[in-house]
Amino acid sequence: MTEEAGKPREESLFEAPPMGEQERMVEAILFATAEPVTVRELEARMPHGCDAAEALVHLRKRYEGRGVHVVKVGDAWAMRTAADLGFLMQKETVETRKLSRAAIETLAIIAYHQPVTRAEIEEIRGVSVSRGTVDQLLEMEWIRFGRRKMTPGRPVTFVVTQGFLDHFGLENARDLPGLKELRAAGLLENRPPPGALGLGDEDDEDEGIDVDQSELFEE
Amino acid sequence: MTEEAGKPREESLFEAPPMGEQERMVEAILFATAEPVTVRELEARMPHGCDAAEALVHLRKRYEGRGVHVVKVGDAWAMRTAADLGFLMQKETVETRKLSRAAIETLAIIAYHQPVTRAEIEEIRGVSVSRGTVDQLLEMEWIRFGRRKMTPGRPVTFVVTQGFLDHFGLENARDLPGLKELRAAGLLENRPPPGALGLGDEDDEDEGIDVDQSELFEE
Amino acid sequence: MADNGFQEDTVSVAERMAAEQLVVDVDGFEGPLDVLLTLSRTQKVDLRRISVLALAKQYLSFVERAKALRIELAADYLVMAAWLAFLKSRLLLPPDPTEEGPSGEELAAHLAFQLERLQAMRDAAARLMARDRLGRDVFARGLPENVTRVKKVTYTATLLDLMQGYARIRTRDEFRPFVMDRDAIFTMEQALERMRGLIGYAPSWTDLAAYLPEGWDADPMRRRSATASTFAATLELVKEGRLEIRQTETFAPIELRGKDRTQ
Repeated sequence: MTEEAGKPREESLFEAPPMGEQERMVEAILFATAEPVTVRELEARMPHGCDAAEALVHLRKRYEGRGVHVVKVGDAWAMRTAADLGFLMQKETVETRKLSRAAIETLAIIAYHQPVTRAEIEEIRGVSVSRGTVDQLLEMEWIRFGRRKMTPGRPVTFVVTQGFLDHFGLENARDLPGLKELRAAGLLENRPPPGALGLGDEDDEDEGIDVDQSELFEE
Repeated sequence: MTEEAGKPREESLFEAPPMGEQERMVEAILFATAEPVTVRELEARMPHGCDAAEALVHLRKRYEGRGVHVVKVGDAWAMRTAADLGFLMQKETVETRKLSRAAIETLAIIAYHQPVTRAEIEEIRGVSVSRGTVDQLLEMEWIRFGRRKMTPGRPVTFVVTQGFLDHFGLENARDLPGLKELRAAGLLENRPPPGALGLGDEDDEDEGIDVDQSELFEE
Repeated sequence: MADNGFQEDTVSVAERMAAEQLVVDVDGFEGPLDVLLTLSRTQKVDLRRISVLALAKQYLSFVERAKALRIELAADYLVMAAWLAFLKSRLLLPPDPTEEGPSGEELAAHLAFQLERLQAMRDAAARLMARDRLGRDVFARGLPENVTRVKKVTYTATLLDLMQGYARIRTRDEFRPFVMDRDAIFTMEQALERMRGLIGYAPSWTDLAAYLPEGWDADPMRRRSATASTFAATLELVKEGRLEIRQTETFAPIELRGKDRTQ
């Protein structure tokens, strides 16, 4: 249809191919060539008498709005995929990595002590918690912000999410094994049995804290 | 967060982009890639819900008669310059390695008789097939190993690859020139010599080959 | 004499030259089937109508000539010669009904089929190689764009990792000086200070719970701490004679009121 528009009108002494053909030629050359091609180079490769510049005008119009464009690069021409389709040139690969030790510990503290402030996490871990670690856990949607603590500064707290429970196959955070079970599993070594353990049988979540509390009152 | 970046600009509620857009996308992907791309790969890279096969039908039509064509290569698709414009591309012509007569014949036998065993190739050529010949064809990725034949010894078979189809501009192995005529003339049969050491399973073998051959003609 | 000898020599040299031409050809042949196919072309007929008998004769004479020239023919050439000699005899002699095995015609037909099939494959190969070929007649994209691989990292951890992580921290607690969770602890000193300021406004019996500091009654842990310290502070103030304390029965609320100072 648009080919008609590309028909040459001028009578050339040399019998150049019809403009539609010239357009095809430019199209094929631009497609197959690794580097942008100048009009001069195009004409050197095309049959005698061809008007590559005009063919380019037609070709450029033909590719308007298409997935591929005819673009000018310096004084040469090339074909390029449309910029808005750049996302198609990506292939997503998913890589699974183990969570860092700092992240696991932070997560564990949040899970066992929630709601817990950053200061409390730092106190328990004995080191400062990097922003990146908390951000990572937030981004993974394993933790979220809980209600603010009613203490000076009203610090924000962290709690674990449903996503966290789903990932670890827990119905709720109380299903996390308590200290007793951790010890029974041999995961807690070198810990003298605090008499306090008898104190808090209410629930696992409180248990860790009960230990601290009882130790407090022992003083 | 990073997911957003990979999403197309339309925040589709799982609604595929219009067909015109899909056509552009397929155009961009095929254009950008030298290797043929399967419909599945296309759809994996396009937004959810796209119908690459339909977009390809439109795209193929659009490029009819152009300097670049949309061609089918096995079960994949690629863009290639029109064959009649090859003369413009002397610069791009890659020096294809000169194949020996033995290699060319072996390749043809594999293409027309596939899946075919080495013994069958030797039977047809009347000489033993050198390792080097097969290795060269394997290395060029024009042939690959097919499934084993269900005959004694379960010999390995050879079949041609997508690279072979791509190189020779064939949509699939059924398009091999003269295949139907050769088959009609019975020249693709693996007739055992009369009075050959009756192995009893000759019939089976024949049957197997017939099935394979007919597979070539199945749509 | 000398002339004669010379002449004889010339002839044999010419013959040898002609024969050596064949030697080159033998090298160029790809086995007996290839030779047979080449020989069959001299008959200039359709391969299906080829005279296998004539072909057998041609082949046998080819082998004879090779022998005369003392060309070491590969074993398969000789096997083919023997087989063709057998075939020739079968084709020439009237069929013997008592003899088993395939007839001469069947064997000849198969040989013709083999030749035709090989020729067909050679033609097919030639047609294949004459097709428009990628990189010669047809071209792929000259500047392929690389598909960038977007690496999406998902992190994972198991419940055991979590438990071990927690256990690690709890175990480590043993090796660092114990630090109180101060914001959950309301010390007796704090309570005392607070109560001293408040008792002046407690003329009537009031529940001890009402004296808990603000914000310490919601969280059970904090309430417990505050209650304990406030109660201890109360006892201290009673001891000082500044407060009165009472409890109507076991587990009933503890009430307190300020005591008029008698100075």
